[in-house]
Amino acid sequence: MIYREAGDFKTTYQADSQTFPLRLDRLGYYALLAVAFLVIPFVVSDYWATSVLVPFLIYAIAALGLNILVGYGGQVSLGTGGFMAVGAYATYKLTTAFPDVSILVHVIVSGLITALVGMLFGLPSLRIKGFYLAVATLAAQFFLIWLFNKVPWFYNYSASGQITMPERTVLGQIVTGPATPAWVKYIVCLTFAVSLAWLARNLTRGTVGRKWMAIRDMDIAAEIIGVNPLQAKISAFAVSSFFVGIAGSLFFAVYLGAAEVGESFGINKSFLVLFMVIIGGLGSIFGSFAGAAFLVLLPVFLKNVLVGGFGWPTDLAAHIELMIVGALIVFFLIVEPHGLAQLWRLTKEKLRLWPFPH
Amino acid sequence: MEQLLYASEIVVNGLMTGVMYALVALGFVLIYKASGVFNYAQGVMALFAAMTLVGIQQGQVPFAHLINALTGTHVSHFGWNVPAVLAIALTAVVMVLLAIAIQKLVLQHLVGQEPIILFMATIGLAYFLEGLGDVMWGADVKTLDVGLPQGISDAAEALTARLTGYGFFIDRLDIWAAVIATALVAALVAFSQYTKQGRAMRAVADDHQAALSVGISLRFIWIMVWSIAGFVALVAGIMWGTKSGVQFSLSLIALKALPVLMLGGFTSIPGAIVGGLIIGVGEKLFEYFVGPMIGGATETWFAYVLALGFLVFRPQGLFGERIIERV
Amino acid sequence: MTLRFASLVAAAVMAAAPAMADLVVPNYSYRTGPYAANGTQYADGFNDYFTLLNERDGGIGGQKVLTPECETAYNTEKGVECYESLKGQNQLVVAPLSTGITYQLIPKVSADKVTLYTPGLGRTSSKNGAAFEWVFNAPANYWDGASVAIKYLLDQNGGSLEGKKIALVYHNSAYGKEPIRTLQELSKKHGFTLTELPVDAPGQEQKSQWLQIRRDKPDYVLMWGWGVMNAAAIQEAANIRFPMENFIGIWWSGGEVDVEPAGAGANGYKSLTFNGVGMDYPVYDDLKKHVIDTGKASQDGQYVGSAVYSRGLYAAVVIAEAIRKAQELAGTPEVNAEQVRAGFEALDITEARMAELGLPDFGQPIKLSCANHGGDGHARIQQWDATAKKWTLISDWIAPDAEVLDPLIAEDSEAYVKEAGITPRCN
Amino acid sequence: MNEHMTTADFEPYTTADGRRIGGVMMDLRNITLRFGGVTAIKDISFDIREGEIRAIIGPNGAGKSSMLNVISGFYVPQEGEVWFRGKRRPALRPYQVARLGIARTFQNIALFDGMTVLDNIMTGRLTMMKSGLVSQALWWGPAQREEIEHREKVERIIDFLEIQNLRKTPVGRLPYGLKKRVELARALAAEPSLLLLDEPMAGMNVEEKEDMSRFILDVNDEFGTTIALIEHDMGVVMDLSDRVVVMDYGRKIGDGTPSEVRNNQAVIDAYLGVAHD
Repeated sequence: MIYREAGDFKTTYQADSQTFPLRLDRLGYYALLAVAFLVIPFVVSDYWATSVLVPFLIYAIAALGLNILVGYGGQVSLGTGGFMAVGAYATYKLTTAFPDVSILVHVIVSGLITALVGMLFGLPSLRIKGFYLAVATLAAQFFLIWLFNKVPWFYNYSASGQITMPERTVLGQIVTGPATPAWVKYIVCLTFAVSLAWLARNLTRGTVGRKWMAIRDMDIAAEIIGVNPLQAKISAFAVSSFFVGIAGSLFFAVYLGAAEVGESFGINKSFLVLFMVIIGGLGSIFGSFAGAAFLVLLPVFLKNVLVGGFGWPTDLAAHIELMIVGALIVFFLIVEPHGLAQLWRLTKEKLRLWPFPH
Repeated sequence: MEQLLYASEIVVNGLMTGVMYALVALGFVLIYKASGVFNYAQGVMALFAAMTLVGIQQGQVPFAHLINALTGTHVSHFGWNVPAVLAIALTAVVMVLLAIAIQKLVLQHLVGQEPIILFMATIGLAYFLEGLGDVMWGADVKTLDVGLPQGISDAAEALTARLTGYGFFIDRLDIWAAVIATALVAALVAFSQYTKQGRAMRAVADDHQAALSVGISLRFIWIMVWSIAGFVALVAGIMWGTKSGVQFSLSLIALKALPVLMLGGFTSIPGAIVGGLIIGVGEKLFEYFVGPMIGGATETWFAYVLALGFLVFRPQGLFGERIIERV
Repeated sequence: MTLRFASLVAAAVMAAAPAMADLVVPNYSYRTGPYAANGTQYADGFNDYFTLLNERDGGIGGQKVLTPECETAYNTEKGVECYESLKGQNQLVVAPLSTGITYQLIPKVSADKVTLYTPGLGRTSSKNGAAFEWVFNAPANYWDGASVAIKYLLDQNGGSLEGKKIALVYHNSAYGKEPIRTLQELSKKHGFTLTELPVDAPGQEQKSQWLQIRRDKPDYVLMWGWGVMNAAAIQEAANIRFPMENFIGIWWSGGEVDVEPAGAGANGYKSLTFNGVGMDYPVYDDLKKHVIDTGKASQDGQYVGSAVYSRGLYAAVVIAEAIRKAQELAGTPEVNAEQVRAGFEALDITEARMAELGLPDFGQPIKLSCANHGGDGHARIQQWDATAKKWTLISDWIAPDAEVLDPLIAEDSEAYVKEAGITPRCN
Repeated sequence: MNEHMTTADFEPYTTADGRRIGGVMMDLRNITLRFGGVTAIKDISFDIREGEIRAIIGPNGAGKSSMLNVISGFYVPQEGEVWFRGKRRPALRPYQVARLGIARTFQNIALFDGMTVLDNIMTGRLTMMKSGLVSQALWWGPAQREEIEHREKVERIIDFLEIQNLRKTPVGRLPYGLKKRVELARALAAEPSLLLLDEPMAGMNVEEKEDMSRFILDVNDEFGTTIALIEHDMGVVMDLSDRVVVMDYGRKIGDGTPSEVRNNQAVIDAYLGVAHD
């Protein structure tokens, strides 16, 4: 009986709709947040912060965004890379045009700009569904990449088309550029990831979330009970793109520091984030984080074990790594098609009954 | 007048390229039709097939790199060469074995799952196959030569020059690809119309439950369809491999097939072919006439935008029937 | 679970850490992904030269050189991950064979004080050492390449390209776009018309571009390609029977893997190169004796002597010389990254020194200074002989047109100085 | 004015069990609906009055569900007019029709399987919830207050339909009969003035049917909700409804009180007779 819900009664509707209805969950969550904000920054090595945690958090934001669209809204998108590019280039244009405005504002505005672009490319979802829509969103992916590559205004006419993030500070602390300490990058990304996860949670437990899920589960019935499909789908695209845009912005400004559009935001990025969402669990906020963790950590882990541990040649290790990742994806799907989040739920249910399985 | 001639040359070449796209799209359609699986791994299967073909042809030792890393030996080749026809046959056998393995290890355990789950499984499969291909045969660029000719067709050039005064460029490989693709489609149609297995395959495509109830083995059908798709992948792999060598990027041709599928529909073989031709011609014409005005390299996105625009106005695709929604 | 996982990774990372006294020159290789074919050969050449130094001379100045390999797959994120993980190992020089990764790392190396060495690639204006303290791109850069190609064509045409048509087929990326500015300037100066034909990665479908070339009949085609794009372009050129001797690629479009798929059709194709080709250099005798025959060659030595292998080897030679110089300046064989930077800046590889190294006339003399991090930028032309399956050098060293290039470099590095907010050095 | 009606039809009256029936709420005039070449509904006219329980019956394929779909705006008829509360209703999207206060259930249950019972019923109130995206994202005052306000209303319906113990159960796991009940709850949550029920008792056993009948009567009685329903069980129809429309092959063949319809020869021939079941 490690994990229990008996005796945890709710007396108000407000308490009943909170994020972690179980006390144990809630405590665990606060403990995790405390460790993430108060312990990790002091103990984490630069390598772990910049190469593992920062990309993990940024991908988690992107996965959250895509999960809102795919997992809650039921609209499959393969345009994530393109939308991340919008966020990145928006940040670059904004911060070079208005260097005195706080970079944090620029990041959020970049998210809003991406939301607008996302709404535009979301329009076809009213007519096109399922895999057809997924392929249709590739039009956004390829077109946006082409646009950022082709129009010099977007990269301030630099010779090679690369964009480089200048140094910016928040409250006197450097947060972008090469001189940024690793722990600052981590804290910036963590703050965004936690706040956005909170926003996502609020949206998905209320009216908006119900509209999205209604459209996802049965769009015709949803429309007949009064859900405006245009509004629901477009708002899902907007919110999703907002998240993805912020992820793209952080990816460029905080993580990489410089970017080339086709390389950093290509089609592979779209697939990668989609994999995270599916492996993590559709329609689950925890799943977005779990999926991102899985696909960011696993390759690093395998690389370090195969090359560092066994001393295999790097190329052989990279190929074996592909095979292992592929096999694990298939394995997970066979064991639990609804992703890591469902696996976690089932584990918790088992724990609740433990040690009395009946 | 000259513009018109150029445009016609582009149309002809676009049609040829379209055939190549259709070849890849065909593999997607076959599997989707018979098993409802959107097989993301189709492109990687083409790469894997082409790598295997070259490996067998050149007598490479499979897994040589792995063996060397584990045992410290230095093996690489058996020292023989296998004739092209035999190598193709052997590769086809490998693709059938692969189909059986996929059925046994993956699909069998996922029967009845939602389409997105099956799609995801094929993504895992794509990762795995990509890694497997590299581990088996190495990641270097391989030259694929099964005796297909390449380069400008003099006959076509001379003929068009006599007719119009301007000699068209037509690649001999493209002509061969068109011929082979036509033969392949004809064979597939004949197979599905006139053989017992083919009819069973169509029955499954129409209605899984009904097919099961009359005693058709779904397992057998799936293996068969994946084998056929594997063979189509091999043909596509040979064509594209001959064109630009066998290397990693070969798997990316799948991206060229997706807009074709959007246009033609995931379930229509004629759709895949006509869709391929439209995309092939469309993107080449657009690149020629509009490309220079907006900076070129439009071919990556044009096909998608074309297919998207088309679907917005006709959501059921080229050959789909009008969808009547019911509640 | 997380903890155990973390400690496992940590243990794995630790296991690979070298003894502090060794010289660490990591090999940022890519043997997977779309550019694996080229990356593998380069990485082999890079490894083998350092293996040779270790085996034959016991390292540099008595210090063993370690070349821990990190797979980047030509992917910027993986490149950054490699960089961060190798940072903990006291890497002396970072040499990623990728313009994309180079751009990521330029700001980082300046902050971390590590030398970034990008021979024949990367950001061209990093030639200007006043602006780019930590970046070196000797012996040649993309703009040098563009200029040398045009110079060569001028020679072929009796000094004038007036009224000629030149088409540039380029990889539609940061790398491929590099020469455009230069070529535009040169077209103004020499009166030729320039047509730009972008090819999107990966670039196996180029029919549109080559149909256009067939119609427009440019006198020359230049190419900035990489990976499968090279092979596909050469094949398409052969298909339309474009005269191969009028088709010139940048050095990255001049490997065996690029021409071999096109078979006999590729005969006569030319490319630039800033290093010698073939195995007629004394160094290969040592390589054979100490590395290949002892089974220590990278990847069993299957690519020894190829064009891309030679370039990887050349990069290793320059790095080794810089380290040697650094040891000399610092007066100790145990140099750190900052001292190696000084070594690079004081680098002076003379013709005699190249001969001493067993590589006579393999590369041009390189003399660097505070302001000049890019060398003289000379390059030669090599031509493919499809029957003999080998490259032949067909020109002597050609100097680029400084008159055109210097203002461009000044302009671009000024933009960088402004953007990064640094004060130029070397006054 | 509608010519097949006499003014007497508009007079409100009180039924034997004391329910008040008002004027015409919905008036369908000469509706014709085609799918390609197939005519599903051919020139049908009838009305629904405030507060009444109106049944539509007919053999399979008679066009009953299509009729309901026309009323709920899912199908737009090629010919004919739909009048609602004295005004001609233009061709609206279904969600706009829902906002006029028309809610419905479906023949083949159309619940949102991925959501809990509570969330499903809450979707019934979507048309009334006004707080914007931003205030919901931040979950501050108005959004939270609104949520609780509507939750209270929904809880009343949950009590009314006796499904308190199922609130947090995903509907996908419920048995058929309960799903039907949840679907009714969702429709009721919208506080509709006109409730359309498409075969609410299909596939139920006698007991469940009795429960459902009771709920329908209670809804009509307590909330004064007008109800139009399609049902196969003639006994239920005759007991529940105030007036009945009979359809066959897309045409109307009878219209009137249960007893009138029962004695209509055309209806007996076409529907109750041997021709169909």
